[in-house]
Amino acid sequence: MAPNLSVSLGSSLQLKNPIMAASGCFGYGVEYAEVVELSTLGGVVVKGLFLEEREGHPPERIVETPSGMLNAIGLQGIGVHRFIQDKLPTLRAHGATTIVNICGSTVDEYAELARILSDADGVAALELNISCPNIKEGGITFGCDLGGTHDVVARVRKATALPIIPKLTPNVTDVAAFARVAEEAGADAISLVNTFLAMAIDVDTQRPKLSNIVGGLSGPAIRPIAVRMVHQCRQAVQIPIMGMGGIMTATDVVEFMLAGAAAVQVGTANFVDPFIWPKLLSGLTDYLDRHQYRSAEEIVGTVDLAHSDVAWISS
Amino acid sequence: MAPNLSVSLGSSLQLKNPIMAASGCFGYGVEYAEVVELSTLGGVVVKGLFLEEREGHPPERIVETPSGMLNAIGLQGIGVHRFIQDKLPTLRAHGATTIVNICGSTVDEYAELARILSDADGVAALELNISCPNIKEGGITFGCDLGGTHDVVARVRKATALPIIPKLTPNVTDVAAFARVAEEAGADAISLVNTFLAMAIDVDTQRPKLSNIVGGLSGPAIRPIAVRMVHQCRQAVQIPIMGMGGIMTATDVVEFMLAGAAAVQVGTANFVDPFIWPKLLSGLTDYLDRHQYRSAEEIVGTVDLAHSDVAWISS
Amino acid sequence: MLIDVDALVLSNDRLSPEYNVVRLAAAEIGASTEPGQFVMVRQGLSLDPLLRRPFSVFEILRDDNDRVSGISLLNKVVGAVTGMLFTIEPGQRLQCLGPLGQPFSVIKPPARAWMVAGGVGLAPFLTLAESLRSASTDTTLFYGGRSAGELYYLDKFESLGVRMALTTNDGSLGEAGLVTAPLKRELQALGEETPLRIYACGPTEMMRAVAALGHQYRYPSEVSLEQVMGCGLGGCYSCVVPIHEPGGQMNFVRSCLEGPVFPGDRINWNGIP
Amino acid sequence: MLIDVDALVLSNDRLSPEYNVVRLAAAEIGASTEPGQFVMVRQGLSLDPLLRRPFSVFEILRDDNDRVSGISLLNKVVGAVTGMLFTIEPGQRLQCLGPLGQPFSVIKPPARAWMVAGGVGLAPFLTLAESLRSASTDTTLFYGGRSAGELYYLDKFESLGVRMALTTNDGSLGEAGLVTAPLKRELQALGEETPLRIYACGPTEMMRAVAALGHQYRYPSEVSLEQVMGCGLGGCYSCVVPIHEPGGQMNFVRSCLEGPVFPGDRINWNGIP
Ligand SMILES: Cc1cc2nc3c(=O)[nH]c(=O)nc-3n(C[C@H](O)[C@H](O)[C@H](O)COP(=O)(O)OP(=O)(O)OC[C@H]3O[C@@H](n4cnc5c(N)ncnc54)[C@H](O)[C@@H]3O)c2cc1C
Ligand SMILES: Cc1cc2nc3c(=O)[nH]c(=O)nc-3n(C[C@H](O)[C@H](O)[C@H](O)COP(=O)(O)OP(=O)(O)OC[C@H]3O[C@@H](n4cnc5c(N)ncnc54)[C@H](O)[C@@H]3O)c2cc1C
Ligand SMILES: Cc1cc2nc3c(=O)[nH]c(=O)nc-3n(C[C@H](O)[C@H](O)[C@H](O)COP(=O)(O)O)c2cc1C
Ligand SMILES: Cc1cc2nc3c(=O)[nH]c(=O)nc-3n(C[C@H](O)[C@H](O)[C@H](O)COP(=O)(O)O)c2cc1C
Ligand code: FES
Ligand code: FES
Repeated sequence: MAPNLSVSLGSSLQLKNPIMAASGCFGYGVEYAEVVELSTLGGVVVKGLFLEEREGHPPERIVETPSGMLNAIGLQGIGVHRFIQDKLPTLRAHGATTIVNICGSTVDEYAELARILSDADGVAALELNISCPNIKEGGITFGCDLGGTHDVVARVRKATALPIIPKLTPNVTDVAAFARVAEEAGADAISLVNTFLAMAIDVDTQRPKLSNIVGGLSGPAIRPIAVRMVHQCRQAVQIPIMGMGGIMTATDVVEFMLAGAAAVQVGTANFVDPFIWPKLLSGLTDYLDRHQYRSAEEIVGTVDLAHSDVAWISS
Repeated sequence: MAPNLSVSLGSSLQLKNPIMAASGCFGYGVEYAEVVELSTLGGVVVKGLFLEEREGHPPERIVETPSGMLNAIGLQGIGVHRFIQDKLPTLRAHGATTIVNICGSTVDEYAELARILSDADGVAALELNISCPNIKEGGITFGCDLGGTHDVVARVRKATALPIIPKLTPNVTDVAAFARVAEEAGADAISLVNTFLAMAIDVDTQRPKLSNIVGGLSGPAIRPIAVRMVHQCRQAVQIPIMGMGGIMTATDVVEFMLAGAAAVQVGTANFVDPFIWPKLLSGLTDYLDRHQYRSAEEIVGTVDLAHSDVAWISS
Repeated sequence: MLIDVDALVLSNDRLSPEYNVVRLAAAEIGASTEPGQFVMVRQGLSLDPLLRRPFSVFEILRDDNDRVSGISLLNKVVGAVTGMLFTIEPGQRLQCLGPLGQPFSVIKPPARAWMVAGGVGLAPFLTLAESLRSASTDTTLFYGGRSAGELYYLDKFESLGVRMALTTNDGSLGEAGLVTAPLKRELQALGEETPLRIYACGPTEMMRAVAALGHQYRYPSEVSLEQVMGCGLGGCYSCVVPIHEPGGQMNFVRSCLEGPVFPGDRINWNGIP
Repeated sequence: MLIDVDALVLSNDRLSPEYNVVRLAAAEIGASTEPGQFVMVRQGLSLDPLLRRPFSVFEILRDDNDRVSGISLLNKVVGAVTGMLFTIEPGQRLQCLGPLGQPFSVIKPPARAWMVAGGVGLAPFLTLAESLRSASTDTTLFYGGRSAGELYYLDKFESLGVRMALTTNDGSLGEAGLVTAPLKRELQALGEETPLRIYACGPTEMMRAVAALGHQYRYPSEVSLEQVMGCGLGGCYSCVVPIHEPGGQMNFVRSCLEGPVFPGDRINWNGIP
């Protein structure tokens, strides 16, 4: 019998499978409706939305780095109202499980976004982007401060009954502390990691390669750090974790799940291979089959640490 | 005329050129005496030394990751006394500019190491390793705490007249704050980055790939984050910076220097190409020539940020 | 329809130390490509380089029965992937995702078509010329390169009945100077009544100049921009171009979806790096 | 002397879907390689895979004038780099750094040499056999594989006058079972007075068993370990092996410098992952 891929991200969010598209790497989802059957994904996390439209940063907005890329898109976006009007109906029509990534300059804006989206039809959950490294106002200022993280989560908690998933930044000393604060403030789950603040300089022009000077590093380069952080958070909180950062293959999906992720998001890999989704799903199914699991949930957090300290010296 | 490559790292440390071998990636230097003329390097930072011998972690100690590697060597080492007796004379004989990377479990141990090495013949400077991510005691516990960083640096400052260079960890929210504390406590220069705490899991055995569970990520994968941190520190402190993290080519050397590094260290790249040193030196010389600089020091920190905000919308 | 083909390399013709043409067994892509569309390519499983790179479809290959059998790419070495494409050998494979993007509009007689190419900007014009000439449109190629050795496929264009106006920086073939010089001269000489469409692909400064000339002489122009592209499918918002919207407003639009071909007039050239 | 050669690939013989032999124009390395030494290889400028990989020198190639012209590697596909080595084509290049490591000691008559190889563990034994046989040492190869199709270069060893004792897991060639079975039998049959040295390379469990047999029957053994190696030159301390020091103490020693060949007795086998 085929293993059961469905996973639950808290009491009110059940996913068909643990593989979701990461925010900012899948447009508003509708761009990919011809490439992948959106309803087959565990979920679609749409591009970060503010209340209002934003033009984003001027090009260059991305630069490739070894096994990774920097981006400083600057959250160009259509704003929540146009999203609800123009994109959400299409997502709904395609049967997508839609998670909306929201971003504000103030705590009030997060709460306001949450209220507006609670009334919209077809939103499965909210991901709170308190971790975007390449905009000046808001975002990461909340994500790098325990009090700020608490405030945003607690206020959004009051504003909506939708599941809320704060997205943590890896640019902190102790990510587990942020996970705990998020849990305390009422988060249903957490997701991590957002990108690492980084920089690249063109040595010929002697200028930063990105117009925004700095940007966020994503892609396989960061995977080992992201896996470590997911594992640390798994030991710190009870709520489910959505893991991400550099997933390129089904093996990487399994690695994150063993480390403690109940579900994963895939970002940069979708740029490299937009047809990746069925490959990841069948790879995960094969893995579960091969290791005789009946459900994906069985492997969450089961990394075996007991054998790690090879007691060679005593033998 | 060939550009002048010499750089100064504070008043009492003048390097022939800005390119040094990074700690832990060049053994005790003597291993490479047949491969590269040690006296041609800006400096050799030897493998991290404790007071006593250490056996290190059992294998597996490294694992390759996309454009990077994790290591958890666990600071296997011969201890400071055997180093002074067995290795230092050879380094001296080869005319190496030797910087000793020291590591302690307590502040006292750092001070004791500094005292011992001050009396030895042929030590150009001390690099204080307060950033090794893969040992339990000492190391990174000092490096992730502003007070701890201050204590180690201030105590070592009292114990020695040698130039002291605390090596900062990137596993913190605000690396510039640590740079400032190091400067205040009397550091002559700072070096960064040490490795990023990371983890990799073998999905077949479901065990961590490293015996130590976690290890430090180095190599080109981390370069963009390291460049950003060097640049942040450059804006925070006056003392010189030794930059490192993923340097593979002379272009990367220049990138770090433009970001603000007065000198650089090269670690992982030496594993990939032990004959890299003359290539980096001639590449740097070519760059300076091509851009008509007379000395390497002229490019330190000169990244041009003025043009970064392309004012397209107003035009 | 968009597909991803792990295409066999059929041949690699090195035209110079910098330029080559790679032929690929990607019939499914060739069969549905329109002039000006592009593919996103990558090789193998290595994660460095990581992202795909955009390349115009240069030729649609056909077998002896005139069935579409593949495509070719005109490649100019500038970095990692273009360097790899230069050394690739027949028998190896290249992943090709496409066709992507908005094509050129193929103008019909009595209008004339003037194509302006600089360097590797020639790439989208062979398929365009074929389409134009099958519509019997009077077609000219203004084509500039650094020297005679860097102007390629001239016979091919001539055999399609394309009129050629060549320039080289060093004067070793055609007129000495920039390709915009003969363009400007001929625009000046043109009677107002002649309907004409200008197509341009090449360095940004060249396209900008061509768009300005088109504007000045009131002929519509279409330029094919070469923005850095992270995905090619509208997912990343990296490839944006600042555009004058009809309402007068300015906007960043994704050149992979709404381009790479744009009306020259719509672009805010100051905002392009 | 240690050198790094960007060696031309001369040929690639695929022996099976998993095994192949790559011949490389690395004469300078071949000229100074001793049996059991290795090279660290990488291909191209890509940073993924990043680190070099260790490979035993399989053959020393010679030209018609019997001058050393290169080396070959016996490759078994297990991952990224070995996969790349399987598909590499003549005309491409492979960077080879070497020769590295401590060689086998070449025992001389009247002592006999017994080489025990499992799978790709055959790699260091062809050069060793040549050296042993030029010293006229009585040499036997105990060689085990999964099936007949996975035992290679038998003719070559036979032509050197090496006595062969073959095993396969499935019994399709030689004796059915593990290679340690005939080894044990022959050790039992051996008179105490015969001087003998055992050499082993293969899976860890096999080498461990061989070292134990050597110990049991009091013959010296040399095993060639395959630790993960980050640098091959003593710089990284990744490749360590737990060793019983003469004083009884335990120590991690670098197998790239002090190995890969070690006396079987000195190794703390429990500490090897
Ligand atoms: C729609 C479209 C069609 C294209 N068609 C062709 C074509 O038919 N033939 C062809 O040879 N090239 C074409 N290009 C350009 C090609 O995509 C780039 O040259 C290529 O991405 C560079 O990759 P690289 O790995 O070799 O260079 P990298 O190593 O990534 O970069 C090397 C240098 O090239 C510069 N560079 C990177 N991307 C571009 C770019 N898009 N344009 C100009 N310079 C760039 C970088 O700034 C850097 O300085 C096209 C681009 C677009 C957007
Ligand atoms: C001194 C020495 C000599 C060697 N000689 C040969 C030889 O002649 N021919 C040959 O085919 N191989 C040889 N090996 C083994 C070879 O180096 C590895 O198979 C190779 O490094 C794997 O690289 P990869 O990129 O293909 O695998 P990776 O993608 O790096 O890893 C794939 C899998 O292989 C495993 N693996 C990685 N390294 C080793 C290793 N050292 N031993 C066993 N498994 C490993 C990994 O754990 C992983 O599961 C030798 C190793 C050493 C240390
Ligand atoms: C181009 C780009 C745009 C992104 N935009 C957003 C965003 O709007 N909101 C957000 O929370 N994360 C955003 N991210 C971060 C990703 O969702 C993800 O956390 C990160 O890229 C790590 O995953 P990956 O390595 O699989 O890409 C963006 C990433 C990229 C590469
Ligand atoms: C195998 C290995 C061992 C290391 N050992 C030390 C050490 O003993 N002391 C130290 O300060 N840093 C140590 N480092 C960190 C490096 O000195 C350097 O800071 C880091 O690797 C980043 O540079 P790179 O990317 O050029 O390797 C080690 C790194 C590696 C890969
Ligand atoms: S290239 Fe990604 S949106 Fe255009
Ligand atoms: S492989 Fe680096 S020390 Fe042995």
